Formats: sequence, C-alpha cells, structure tokens
Amino acid sequence: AEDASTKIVDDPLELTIHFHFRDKYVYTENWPVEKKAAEWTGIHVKNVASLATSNSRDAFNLLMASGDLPDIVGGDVTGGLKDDFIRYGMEGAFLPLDDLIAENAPNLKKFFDDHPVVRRAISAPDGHIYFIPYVPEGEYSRAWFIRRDWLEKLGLKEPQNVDELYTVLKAFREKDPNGNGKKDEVPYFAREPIEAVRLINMWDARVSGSERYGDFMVEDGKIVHPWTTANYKTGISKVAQWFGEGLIDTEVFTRGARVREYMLGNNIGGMTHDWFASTSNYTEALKDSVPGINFAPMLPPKTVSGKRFEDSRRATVQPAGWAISYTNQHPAETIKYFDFWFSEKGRILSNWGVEGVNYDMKDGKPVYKDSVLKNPKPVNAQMWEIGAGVPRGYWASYPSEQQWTNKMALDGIAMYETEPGLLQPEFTGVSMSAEERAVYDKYWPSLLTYMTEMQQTFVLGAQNVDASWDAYQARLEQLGLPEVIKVMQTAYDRQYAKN
Amino acid sequence: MSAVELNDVVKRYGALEVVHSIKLSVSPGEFVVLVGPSGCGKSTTLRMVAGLEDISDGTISIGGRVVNRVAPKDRDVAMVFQNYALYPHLNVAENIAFGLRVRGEKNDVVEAAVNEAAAILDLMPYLKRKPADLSGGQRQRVAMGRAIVRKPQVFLFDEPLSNLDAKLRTQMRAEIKRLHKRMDVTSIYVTHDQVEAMTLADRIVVMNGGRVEQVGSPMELFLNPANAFVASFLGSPPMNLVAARVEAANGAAVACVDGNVPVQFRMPAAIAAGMRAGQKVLVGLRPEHLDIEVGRPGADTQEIATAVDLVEPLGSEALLHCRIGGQPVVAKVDTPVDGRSLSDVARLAIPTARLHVFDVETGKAINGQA
Amino acid sequence: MSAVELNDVVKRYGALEVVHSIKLSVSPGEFVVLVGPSGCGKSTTLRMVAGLEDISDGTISIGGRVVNRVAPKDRDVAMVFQNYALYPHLNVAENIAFGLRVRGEKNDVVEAAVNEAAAILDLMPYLKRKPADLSGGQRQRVAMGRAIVRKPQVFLFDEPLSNLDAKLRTQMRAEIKRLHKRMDVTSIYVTHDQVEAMTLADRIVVMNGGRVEQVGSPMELFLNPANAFVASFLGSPPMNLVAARVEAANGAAVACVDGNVPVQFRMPAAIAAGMRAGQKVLVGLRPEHLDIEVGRPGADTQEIATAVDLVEPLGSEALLHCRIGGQPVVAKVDTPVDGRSLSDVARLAIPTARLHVFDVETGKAINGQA
Amino acid sequence: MATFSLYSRGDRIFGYANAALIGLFVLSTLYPFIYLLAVSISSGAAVTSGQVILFPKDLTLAAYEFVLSDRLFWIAYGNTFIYTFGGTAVSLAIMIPGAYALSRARLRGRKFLNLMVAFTLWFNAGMIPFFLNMRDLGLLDSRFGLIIGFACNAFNVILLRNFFESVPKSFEEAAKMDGASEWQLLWKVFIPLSKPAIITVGLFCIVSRWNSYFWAMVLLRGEEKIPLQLYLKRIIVDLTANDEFASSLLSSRYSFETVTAAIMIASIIPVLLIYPSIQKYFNKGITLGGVKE
Amino acid sequence: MGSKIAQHIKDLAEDLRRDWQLYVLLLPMLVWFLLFLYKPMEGLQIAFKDFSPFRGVAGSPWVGFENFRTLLNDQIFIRAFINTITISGLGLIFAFPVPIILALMFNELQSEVGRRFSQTVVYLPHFISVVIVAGIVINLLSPTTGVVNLVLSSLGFDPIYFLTQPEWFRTVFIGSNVWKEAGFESIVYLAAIAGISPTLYESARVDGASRWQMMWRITLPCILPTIIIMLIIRIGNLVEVGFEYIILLYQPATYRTADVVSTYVYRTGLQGTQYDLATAAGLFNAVIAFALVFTANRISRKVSSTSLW
Ligand SMILES: Nc1ncnc2c1ncn2[C@@H]1O[C@H](COP(=O)(O)OP(=O)(O)OP(=O)(O)O)[C@@H](O)[C@H]1O
Ligand SMILES: Nc1ncnc2c1ncn2[C@@H]1O[C@H](COP(=O)(O)OP(=O)(O)OP(=O)(O)O)[C@@H](O)[C@H]1O
Ligand SMILES: [Mg+2]
Ligand SMILES: [Mg+2]
Repeated sequence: AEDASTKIVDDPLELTIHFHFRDKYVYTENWPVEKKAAEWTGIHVKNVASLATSNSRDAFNLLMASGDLPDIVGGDVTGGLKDDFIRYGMEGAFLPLDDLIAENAPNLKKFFDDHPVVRRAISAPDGHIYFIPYVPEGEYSRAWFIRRDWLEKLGLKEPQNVDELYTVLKAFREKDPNGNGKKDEVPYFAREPIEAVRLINMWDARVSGSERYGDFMVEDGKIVHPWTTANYKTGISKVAQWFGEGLIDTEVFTRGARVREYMLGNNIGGMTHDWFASTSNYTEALKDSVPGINFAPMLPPKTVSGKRFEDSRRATVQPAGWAISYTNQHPAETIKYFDFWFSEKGRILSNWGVEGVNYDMKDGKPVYKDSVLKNPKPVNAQMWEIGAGVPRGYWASYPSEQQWTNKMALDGIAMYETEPGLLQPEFTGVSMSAEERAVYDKYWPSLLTYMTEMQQTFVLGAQNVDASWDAYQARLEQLGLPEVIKVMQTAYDRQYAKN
Repeated sequence: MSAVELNDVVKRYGALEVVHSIKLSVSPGEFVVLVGPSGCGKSTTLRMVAGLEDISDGTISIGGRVVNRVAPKDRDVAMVFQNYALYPHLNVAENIAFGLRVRGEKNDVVEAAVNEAAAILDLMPYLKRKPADLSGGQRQRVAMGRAIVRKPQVFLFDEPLSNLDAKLRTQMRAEIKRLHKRMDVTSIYVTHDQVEAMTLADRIVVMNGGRVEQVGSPMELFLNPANAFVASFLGSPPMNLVAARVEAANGAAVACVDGNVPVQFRMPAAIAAGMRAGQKVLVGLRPEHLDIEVGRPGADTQEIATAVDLVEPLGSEALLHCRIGGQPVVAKVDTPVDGRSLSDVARLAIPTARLHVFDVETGKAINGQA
Repeated sequence: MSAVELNDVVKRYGALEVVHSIKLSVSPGEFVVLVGPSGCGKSTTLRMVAGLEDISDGTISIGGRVVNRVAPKDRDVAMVFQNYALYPHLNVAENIAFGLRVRGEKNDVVEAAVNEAAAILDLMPYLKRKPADLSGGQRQRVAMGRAIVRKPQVFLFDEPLSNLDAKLRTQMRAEIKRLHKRMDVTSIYVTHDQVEAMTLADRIVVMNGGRVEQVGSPMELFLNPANAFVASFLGSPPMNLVAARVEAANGAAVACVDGNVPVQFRMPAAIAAGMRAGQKVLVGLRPEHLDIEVGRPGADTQEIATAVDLVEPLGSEALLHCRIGGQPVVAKVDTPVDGRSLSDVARLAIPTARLHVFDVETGKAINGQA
Repeated sequence: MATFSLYSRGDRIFGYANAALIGLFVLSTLYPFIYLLAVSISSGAAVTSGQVILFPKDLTLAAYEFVLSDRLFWIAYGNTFIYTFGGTAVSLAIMIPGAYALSRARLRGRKFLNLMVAFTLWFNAGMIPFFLNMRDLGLLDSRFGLIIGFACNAFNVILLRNFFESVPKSFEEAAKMDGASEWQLLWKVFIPLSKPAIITVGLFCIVSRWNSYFWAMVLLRGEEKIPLQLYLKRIIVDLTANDEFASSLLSSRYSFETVTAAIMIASIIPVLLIYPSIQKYFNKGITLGGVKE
Repeated sequence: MGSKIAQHIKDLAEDLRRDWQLYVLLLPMLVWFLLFLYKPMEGLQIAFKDFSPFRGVAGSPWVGFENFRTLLNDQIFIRAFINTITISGLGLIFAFPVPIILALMFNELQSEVGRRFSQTVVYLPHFISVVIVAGIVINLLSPTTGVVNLVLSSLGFDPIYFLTQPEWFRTVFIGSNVWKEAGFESIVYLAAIAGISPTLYESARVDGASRWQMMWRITLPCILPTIIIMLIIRIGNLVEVGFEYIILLYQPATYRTADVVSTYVYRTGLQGTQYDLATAAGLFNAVIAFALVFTANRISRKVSSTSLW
C-alpha cells in the first residue's frame, strides 16, 4: 500500500526515542505497527529506553537527570507525565509545539480545533503545548454490578434509590442468598478502598472530579475538593453506618486486588462498583463453579435528592504521550511524524494494527480478524505486542475496544449511555506556574494524606463524623487547603476561564 | 569408702585409645599426684573425673556415687586448668568470684573469699585487671584462685604451677600443702614436676602411655620403683640407666657393661638373688648417689671409670655429664670447695646398696623376691 | 658490636610503667637468660626486642641497627611464645613449617627442616594433628619447633619449657644448649626456672619489678649476689634470709637474731670488715649449705639451735623447714641413711665462709670492700 | 568438645524447653515457604479465589511450565548467579583486605578511616547522584558496573573489622615473628581464623545480591543482563497488565500469584542450599588449642 | 617544638615504610569508598536546591533551607518523624534482642541435625518477598477468617480488625518483622558465638554454672562487642524505617501510627519527583542518626571499649 501522501522524508530518517510505559514496555522498531509506520513515513524511530527497568517513572526521571535526551521522549508512568512534560518543557527540555503544529501538522491542528478541552487540558501555564497526548475515546469506565440472580432469589427488584439499595444489601446480608446456610455473604465489596467510599454518591457526594481518585472538582467555575463538602459529610457518615452494619465488606481495606475473584468465586459477594469490561466477564467465567451466577451492571440508584449520576468516567485526555526534545535536529519532520498518527491511516494503524494481519476492512470499517478475537490472550495485550494501543500521542478509537468487549458489558454501557445526564463534569487538571506548583507541592501531599486518613477513620467508625467534622475542616485549613485551592483557582482561571 | 574411685576407666578419641583401663582409688582427704611424661593422659584422666570428657568405658565414682553421667557442676569438684581458661571479659576479682556467684553466694561472702584467695596468691594489686593485661604467671595464679575460693569435695589441679617462678612456686607449693592440711579436701594433682609430686603427694600415680605404672607414697616410689620407667621418671636429674648383661663372677652375680672399656657392677646380695646369668638388665644409678670422692674404702662402695663430657654448674652443686662404658650417665655432685676442676674426674664412687636393676624386657625391677 | 643492645628501654602501658630504663648488651653468640619473679617484665622486655611491643622510651638495636620502628619480620628473630600461639587451623607439621613457607622456601627444604625439628622434639607421631588434639606439653614442643626450624639472627625464648615434664625438660634443655653450641645464634631466654637459667646461660639477667638487679655469669650471681633479692631468687629452695642486728662481740662483728632463743652468727672476716655495729642486716644461708651433721670440729663451721616444723622428702634428699630464732629457715639435707628421724634435728651446722650478709635498707650485699 | 550427655537435670530440662521453643518458631517460619510451594503448584483459579492456604488445590505444574519455558527466565537466572557470586567474590576481595587493615591498631589515621566508613551508613548521595556518578565512570549498562558499584558496604566492613579485631593478638604476633608479610598474615592466619565471620559476611553479600534488583533496574538497559528478581518484577507487571482485562483468570491454570510463587521457589532453592553447606564453619572453637588464655 | 614535629613526621615516615603493605591492602577499599560513595555525595546539595533533574545539580537554583523548612512546618512530616522514632525505638527494645536470643538458643541446641535444620528454616522468611509476607500477615489477622481472630473469638473476645487500628499497627509491624528477619539476623551472633573458646564453658561447668548461667555469664559477655556494634548501628537507624513493608501493611486509617518518614517521602517525594524534599528528609535523618551514633559510640567506647570507629 504505497501512499505518497504519508511520506515525510524521502531518505529514511532515524529518530531516537525514549519511550517506556506500563513499567515494562519500551518502544521498538520491531513492532509490525512501527515497521508499517516507518515504511509509510520514512521515519524510523529507534528506542533508547532501558529494557531492564520495571519502573517507567524511574526510567523517565533518570533520563531527564542524565541530560542526554533523544529526539523524542514519551511514554506513560504511574501518576502521569503531563506535569513533567510541562515542567521540563518550560525549563527548555522540550520544544513548544504550537507553531510547529500550525505550520506542519494539519491533522493535529484539526484535532485540537475540534477538541478545545483537550488542548486546554494539556496547555502549560505559559500557554504552550509541549506534548501530544494519548487521547482516549469513550465515556463510561466503571459501573455498579449486582448479583441479579440473588435479587431474583430473594424476590427483590433492582434497587432504584438509596432506600431500596439499603433493603437489598440488608437482605443480602440477612437472607442467605447463596443458600449455604451461613451468613457469609458480603453485600457490597470493592477492590479499592475508595470504591467502597463510592457509595457516598448515594448522598450526592463525589469521590473525585476526575478519573484519578481524590482529585478536585469544579463547581460553578470554582475549584472545590469533593471531600470537604456538606454532601460528603452526610455521605461518609452514612457509609460509616452501613459499614458498621456489615453491608460493606468489613475487610474492604485489606482485601487487595483479587477481591472479585474471591467474592464471586466463593459465591459470597453481592455488589460492587468496578470496570465494565473486566467485571462483566465473571458471570461467564464462573458459570460452572457458581451455577446460576448473574453478576450484571445496573444503573446507579437515585440519590437522596432523586438524581441519578455516575461519578466515574473515562478521562478525556491521558497524562501520557510524547514530546520533542530540544536536542532534536528535525523538529518539523518529527511533528509531521506525530501528525501522521492523527491522520486517518495513522489512527487506524495505532488502534487496530496492520491490515490483513490483525484486521480487515469491512464496509469501510476495520474489523478484527478471528485469529485475534479468538486468541486466549486479551486483545489489548495482543495489540501491545505489535505496537498498537500503546500510549504514544494518538487518538484511541472506541470501536476497536468495543469489538472485543463482551455482550454484558456492552449492554451495560449502552444502558448507561442511554440514561440522560448520568455523566458528571470532568476536572481535566490545571497547569500551574512554578510558584503555584511550589505552593501546591508544599501542602497538597499532606492534605491528601490527611483526607484519606480521615476518610477511613470515619468509615471504620473510629471517629464520629458529626462530632469531628469541624475539627476536620479546621485541620484542613491549617494544613493549607485554602492556599492550595487558591493557586489552583488562579491556574484554572488562566487556563480555562479565558475561553 | 573412697572419695574418688576410677574403675577400669578408658578414654578413646575415635579409634585412638589414649587412656587404657585405669584403676585408682583415692581416700577421703588424700592428696594424689598424677605424674607422667607429656601426652601420657594425665589431663585426660583428670578431665574425666571433672566430667568434662565422656568416659568411654569403666566407671568413676565420687563419694561413692557413680558419676559417669553426672554433670560437672553436680560433682562438687573444682579444677585449675592447664591452659588457665580465664574468662576474658571478667576482671581478676570477678574471675575468682565466678564459681561463688553462679552458686548464688551472698555478696559479702564472695568478697571475703575473693580477698582471701587473692591475698594467698599475691593477686591483690591486680584484682581490677582483665586477664589480657596480666603476665603468664599472674594468669596462672588467677586460675588457682578460681578453684580455691570454692570449698569443693574434690580439688583437681592440672599443672597449676608450671608458669610460676621458683620462689613463687615453692611458696605456692607450701600454700597448697597448707591449704590441703587445713581444708582436708581430697585432691588430685597433675604435674610433671617431681619436686611438686614428691613434696605434695600422699600418694603418687606414675602414668605412662595411658597406663598406670606404679602407685605409692613418694618415698616408696623413689626407693623402690617398680620398673625402669618409674625409676627414670622420678628424680631430677633422672636416674641413669645403664644397659648391662648379667654374668656370674666370683660366685656373685655382676652386671657387665660392654664397650671400649668394659665395666662391671657388683650387685647387692638381695638383688643378685633375683638375677639370671645372661639376663639383659638396666643398672639404675641415681645421679645424686654418684660421688667424685673416690678412694674411700668399704665394701658398700665401688668405683667405676668414667669420662666427663660436660659440666653444668648449679651453684653449690654441679651436674657431671659423663660416660660409663660408653653410655651417658649424669652425676650430681657438690661443687668442690678445693677448686678441683670437675672436668678432670676420672672415677665415680657408687654406693652398692643404692643400685637398682631392671630387666630389659619387662622393665620390671629385680629385687630378689621375684 | 653487640648482637642485641637495650639502651635505657622503658615500657609504659598508659600511665603504668612496667619496665624502667633497662640497659643490656648481648654479644654475638651469647646466651642470655632473663629471670625474675612473675610479672617483673621479662616477657615484656623480650617482646620489645621481638618488635611486638612498642618501645616507650630508649632504643633497641639488633646487629648494630636501631630497630625501634622495624617490623618484627625484618628483625630476623625467632621467638617461642609463653602461651604457645599455635595456629589452630594448621596441623603440627604446617605449624612448624609456617615460618619457612612464608619465606617461600622450597618444599623439600621445608620438609627436611620440619622432620629434623620434629625428631628433636619427639613430635614425629603428631605431625598430622591439630593443636586442639595435643596435650599441653606437646603444644609447647610445637611452639619450640616453630622457632628452631628457622635460622634467625637472634632466638627469643619465653619460658619454652614450662609445661614439659622433668625428663623431657632436661632433655630439651640439653638440646637447646647443643643447638646453641652448634648454631651459635645469639639467644635471649626467659625462664623462672633457675636450673634452666644456671645451666643454659652464659650470662643471667636478674630482673625485679621492671628493673635489672644484677647481670653476670651463673656462678658469679650464685656466689656473689649483689643484693638480697638476687640471692634469694637464685637457688632452689631459695636462700634463707634471717633478719639480724650487728653487734661487736669479742672484737669481731657478729649478727644477732633476737627472739625467744637469741642466736648469734659469727661473720667471716671479709664481711665483718664492712659491717657497722647496730646495722640491721639480713643473714643469708643457702639451704644446701646447712647441714645436720653437727659436732664436726673446725673454726669454719658454726652451730645454730633450731626447731623442725616440717620435713619434705625429695628422695635422697629432704627439705627441713625449721626455725632459727623464730624465723623460718629451710635446709636441704641428705636423707640420713642411718634411719634417724629428721624431725628430731636440734642443731644445724653452718659453714661460716658461705654466709652472706645484706643491708636491710639498701638490700645490697656487704662484702667488705664497701 | 563439650559432652552433652554430662548435663544435669535442670540443664536437660532447659535444653528441652529450648528445643521446644525453637521448634515452634521453626514451624511458624516454615509456613510461608510451604504456602508459596502450595500456591506454585495449585491452579491459578484456586489461588485467585483464595482457596489455597496450606495445601495445594487442583495440582498443576502450569506455573512452572510457564516460567521454565521462558528463555528470559534462564538468562535472568544465569545473570543472578553471575551477579551473586561474581559480586560476592569481588566484594570479599576488596573488603577483607580493607577491613583487615582497618582492624590493625598500627594503621595511621585508623580512627578517621573507620569514621569515614561508618559515615556512609547514614549519609548517601541518593539515587540520581549515584546514577550520574556511575554514568561518569562509564559503568552504565554493564555487568561489571553492577558488580563493582556495590562491592562494599559499611556494615559488612565494620562486621569484618570487628571480627578481625577479636582474633587473639598472639596469632598475629606469632606469624609476624615467623616472618609473614601483611598479605601472608591476612591470607594464612586471619582468614582461616575468621572463617565464621567471612562466611557470615559472604553470606550477607550473597543474600543481598541475590535479592537485589533496584540498581539493576536503574543502571542496566539491556534485557539480557537483568537478574532474576528484576525478571520477577517484570513478570508481575506483565501478568497484572494482562489480568486487567483477562476473562480467563478464574479458569486459568496459572495466574500471576502462582507464577510469582513458582519463581520465588525457584529462586529460593539455591540460597536454601547455601546455608546448610556453610553451616559447618559456624562450629565452635575455631581458635581452640592455639593459645593459653 | 619544631623538632617534635620533625620527629612526628619521621615517625610517620618510618611507620609508613614499616607498614606499607597494610596501606596497600587498604587502598582498593579506600578508593572504592571515595569513588562510589563520597564522590556522588556532592549530590547532597540537592537538599538545598530547587532541584530539577533536567537542570542538574549544578543548574538548579539554591533555596537554602527552604526544603527543610517545608518539612519541619509540615505536621504530617513531624508526625511521620515521631512515628519513625517510636517504631524503631520499640523495635530496638523488642526486636533487637530477638536475634540474639535466637542465636543463644540455637547455640544451646544439642542435636546437630536439629540445629542445622532449624537454622536453615528460620532464615527462610528473609528470602520471601515482603509482598508475600504482608499477604500472609493480612490473612492471619483477617477479622473474619484469620487464625488469630478465630482464636480470639473462641476465647470469647470480639474479633479485632488489627490492620485498621492505629494502636495495633506497631505491634503487628514489629512482630511480623521479627518473625521475618530474626532468623537471618541471628547469623551474625552465631558467627560471634563460634569464636568463643570452648574451654571457657568447661571451666564454667566445673565452677558449677548451669547452662542458663553459662549463657548469661559466658556467651553473652563474649559476644557483647558484636552486640554493641549492632546496637550502635541500630541506634543509627532509629530515624529510619524502610518503606516497602510498611506500605504493604499500612492503611490511611493507620497513618496515625504507621506513617514514617520513608513512606512520607515515598508518597510525597518520589511519586511527585520531589527529589529535593526527599534528599532534605534523608539528610535531616542522617544528621540526627549521626548525632545519635556519635553519642552512642562515645559512650560505648568509654564503657565497653568497643566502638564503631
Ligand atoms: N581431642 C583429641 N583427639 C585426639 N587425641 C587427643 C585429643 N586430646 C588429647 N589427645 C591425645 O591424648 C593424649 C593424652 O593427652 P593429655 O592431654 O591427657 O596429656 P597429658 O598427660 O596431660 O600431657 P601434658 O603433660 O603434656 O599436658 C595425647 O597424646 C594427646 O595428643
Ligand atoms: N596490656 C597490659 N596492660 C597493663 N599492664 C600489663 C599489660 N601487659 C602486661 N602488664 C603488666 O606488666 C607486668 C610485666 O608483665 P610481663 O608479662 O612482662 O611479666 P613476666 O615477667 O613475663 O611474668 P611471668 O613470668 O609471670 O610471665 C605485669 O605486672 C603485668 O601485669
Ligand atoms: Mg595435660
Ligand atoms: Mg611472661
């Protein structure tokens, strides 16, 4: 498929790249996807990142410290690279991309024009863009799951509001839905402690403003932390009460990541809030060992105020992607290369792999080959192996994921999508100036520490929420919450308000 | 009842048997000294009595009780070690006090006992020092002190005085003797110093190669050694043993020494009675019985030609290393006051009554009653 | 040029001075013996010569070269340690060979030397054993062997024979003497055994409390001790020292011992000349010069009344612990052949010429030339 | 040596009580190993649903098959051996002479040097400066760099030094009189006499090398140089990533728990064998018979 | 005066000539320490800078004691610091003696086979990763299925959710750490015990000491120098508790007692790439550690003549 339109250089150009992601993987020329791209663009990207390390964050930091930057730096690390791209970009490590995009990158330009939120979200305080992000597609990530078979068995309906939810959970606890004669049922469980707290949604409180736990949210243009609101106070005290009544897994804080397997596999878990795709697999996987299991998504019950909302969502933009180093001798070619991935061809390549090998075009749309779909390995893992779906600056395509998501999850997502107004506004983060960041860095870690600490303390009932709430607020103030809010508000106003 | 009794005691290290079936009975209050050449098993025997070595065979009883399997601490014995075995982390006073402390004695009792022992042993100035800061002799005294502060049923001494100077040694020897008199504690004492053995012992046990050669009072052993080994072992310098052959001459047996200059010894009648012509014997001559004052008449003295190799002066006495019939013989003689040179001595006078004779093959003494 | 020279050598441990300004010059090939009571600084002095202890003050030269700061291995000396210091991880042969091995000697040379040393020391059967499996005396012999395989410029011995039995000791002593004769190596030898000192030494250095009391040939020291300390230190049993007061009687000086039964010693003329009336003195009597054969006439012998406390038989001799004017005195006498009991002895004969007299205050000998 | 049959009643009771206590402790420490073993030979499904506590369930060697069939596992295993034994050898070769020198009183400036060593127990530069230093020394991405860069550590030096100090002075003196050079003294006297100490420190080196991965991660680039522990990390990363969307976990024959356990078991076994084989050097009385105390 | 100095120099020169081999032996290690530990220490400047890895140590601006001020004004840091000292202080009291006791106990074990086996086993947990250990601990302490709570409830007590109770955290942490490391740590003491002359025990036995007394009066004093060295080092670690295990075991609910400096740094510093703050915290710790050790060392040198330098 020779296509002159994708050629960037006539003579092959080699660019070096540091690209480490998911704590293990590195960019490689051997990816079929990469070979294809090189063939099409003439640009060969050669990895310099360590194959040995199993910590992408360290790999990135060491690269910055060592000072010899390759042409391109990218990847994904725990906690994200957005702040790093911006910070080092402003320090001069990475080139500002705005002008380069304007001059050389029509696809990127179009994308940013079409998605101003993304552009704003990745802008530095100086107004520049220093990296091209990985942009996911799709809205819903997590959902409420419940043992519908238990509901049936107990003659209950899917809970539609807080009170019904309470009744259901209570019944799970009391009425021995698994029928083993023991009250070993755990009505509500969760993999992450914070997902246990997610039940505060029922009282209109939020867990986070973004995909990241404990993040700020924006209310009426004001930066607020969800864990300081009045709703949170109510919510957390109710959750504490439910916890005390045994409706929430008493060991929720120490169960660890295998809690779904444990709860469902042993036929004792009743409800959770978790990822659509992975959670919906259990009904299928356990149908032999737990006969009759039907662990399926349900809509969020109505809150006390009668609303229905889903707190979690997919991020609009991921804090990952790639940037051009100041050492790069071919910035124009590089930005064109980046642009390639946002072209139609590039986008399909980056999502679906190589035509004829991984997918075929049917009705002008890519469709995975059976060999991919029937492979016991998860499709995303297969894609990583060939260089597709890796967190380079690219635009994910939801349909590619859809094709290998199971039916229960797809139905669930459809259910959520059809319900209006479920999605909550997303806080896409702020880019702070150095001074603002200094303030933020000084206070925020300890604030977050304190808030999570108190959250658990409340849930465990070690402190009564009503009795300690004022002290809690006072302490937050003392620990610098107002200062943090202030700098974030400034940054926010600069970044978003001047729309 | 014996205080300590060894009954056919055997000690083996693996296949190597170092103590062969020892029998010994020590009466209460008795002071028994084990002597014998280096490596003959003295320490091993003592250690078996102490309970520090397993007994490979036989039994040991203390105070009538078989102790083969009794722990050292329950045997009520105290021991002075040949290699001192001082506790390096404790100072002298604490080292001495150790045995009392572990028995939970009261502070003042311990202190008094330590002071008493230290005084006896001349250790008062060193009480606060660590063993590492002591001289060899001082260490040995501490080791002594450790044993004597306790009042055990049995004392075991393993060459306790070997590192002391002559003066202190004499003094300590007397001290031990006095102590023994006073405390009347059964004691087993290992030494290689026969002066110690002779002066301290009620009975001496002469060991050799893991066997008991002879047991008896010091004078008994000295005067009537059962065999050549005992004879040559006791006495300093040791008894000279001259190889000879028995011949009958003039009706009485004589022992002839072959050599360039053949020599004949006349035998006391009692011994001669036990000799056979042609028998190979060792003629025993104590150095201190040999004299240079030749020419004195009397049937009880005979003269033998000699050649002096070396003279070792000891002060008022001297050791003459000479040869009789080619065989080396040591004589211990008074330093002549008249200025004669000892190297010129040509003949030695020998009191016939003090001759000893041993059979070469059995080593046993020939004393007529045989 | 001296082989070894100590020049005002001082040793301090912290504030404690244990060796005070020692001066000593050893000629090439000479055999010098250090004697002195336990803790007097003999080992320390030897160790300074070896280079094992820093010299706090003064200088030591070996072969004319000041070695104060020369490493032991570069001094070309060999040493036998008082505490053996065997390498526990090496067997006997390897222990002996060590010094040659580290010098890179050839295998056959080493083996021959080890075998020779082992033969001399009676260690052949033990060559393959580890020190832990040896008896005390065997260990000491290994320590000896380690020194003698090398042919150093100077030999240093620190009580090398103290753990050996009498027989072996005599034998080893002779061996050392012979070795010394053959190799003619300068040797410094520490011992507390004066028999060793007397027999081995070309010169004896008597030390006391970190000081040199007297240096001289064995007989010199024995016959003319410079002071009471030396006198009482050499000789076994040691010289008796009886406290007395000088009085003039019948024109000649006599020393009077007060007590229940006052006693008078007549003085040899030479000594009497050095005495002042009223002077407090110690009268020195060697035990071996005291005799029980009283009643023999002659102006050169005097008799003194005595009481016997204790008799220690030594075989053909015995030690009489008696009292003169209330003061304890030991006499070494022949065991009477006539069966008389030694405990009945009432008078001792003393050869006047052999009396020693020392000033109480200075301890110095009074010999007329004063 | 001591004769245990000659113990008094009280002492024997003491002995039994002691043995019983140790027995209890031993049982408790045996548990994690048994647990790991059980996990490694159970099915992934059984483990993920929390059914393996002491005994294996659904016996399978799938985890081992998975691990042992991975080429990288064997490479990593080999690397670990190189790092562990090469590293320990280099460590001992540098630390033993150094610690020996520090233990000698006649070393000038000894106090200062010891302080200098001890100082590094608490003061260290941190990751980035250390990394930059290694880069400046040209030791990045090299096996040699990993071996030499961590050759010494203050704790081991101090330990060795201390043991050397406790060797009775007499041995040194005797060897010096015998004419041994410092090197011979160290090699022929101190090392044999300090066997327990050297074995201990050697063991510490082995163990820490065996368990370490952090700096390998920081300093290495090539996959073919990684040690086993790093391989383990990567496997964990790998399997968790796959798990995230895995539908098959509850029916899988292996899971990342079982594979992890299998790798751990495989990596523990060599160390497990080391200890008993060096234990004999801990026997008492290394200096027995050498000196009169 | 001048001649005295000249004499000193001469002495020094002579000593160097005499002991040059000793210095040669020392040299590789000395070079190593300088090259690998001291040279990079210039990086400690980071603590006084607003450090950016990209700008490098030299290129980052100085901020004086700002980072320290930030730390010391942060109550969470102060709390973490106090927690650190408390945990390691308690560890010093309760955990430090355990390996010693264990070594003593092993030493008293009569059966050679038993000794080998048990020693090998008790050092096993050291090789088991903290993740597994933490998992096991969590299982054991589970309020519903954990053995400990089963025992508790069979005795009529209410089950305790140990891992969410700040009061219990230290006990759990120190206890499980002891269980994991004591066997391994006992090796040092076993090696020290191996150096004790058996004749001392013989002598003590004849003196009438029981095994208990020998343990107390011979073994223990003889390994005291080793204990003291370990103690001093441990004292230097009073301000240091490793984060790996804590992170696996702690919960926000137990931060009150469980959050230590290293976890604080881990959460705030490394994840957010605040090397300057992390270095400052490290330096702060090191200075305190050093002061502690310096004192301990001095006391020890006086009292027991054992010292770290
Ligand atoms: N552990 C052992 N293994 C093998 N042989 C040993 C062991 N201990 C001692 N021996 C041997 O046993 C014999 C007797 O030793 P013991 O210590 O009893 O001698 P000793 O009579 O005390 O000698 P010395 O007077 O020299 O101390 C010696 O030949 C010695 O080498
Ligand atoms: N390290 C030390 N610190 C303090 N004093 C010491 C030290 N070493 C030895 N001494 C003391 O120095 C003095 C001389 O000791 P040295 O070992 O030289 O005696 P010695 O004459 O060899 O005695 P012995 O015949 O008993 O071996 C002794 O009083 C001893 O206590
Ligand atoms: Mg012995
Ligand atoms: Mg000495």
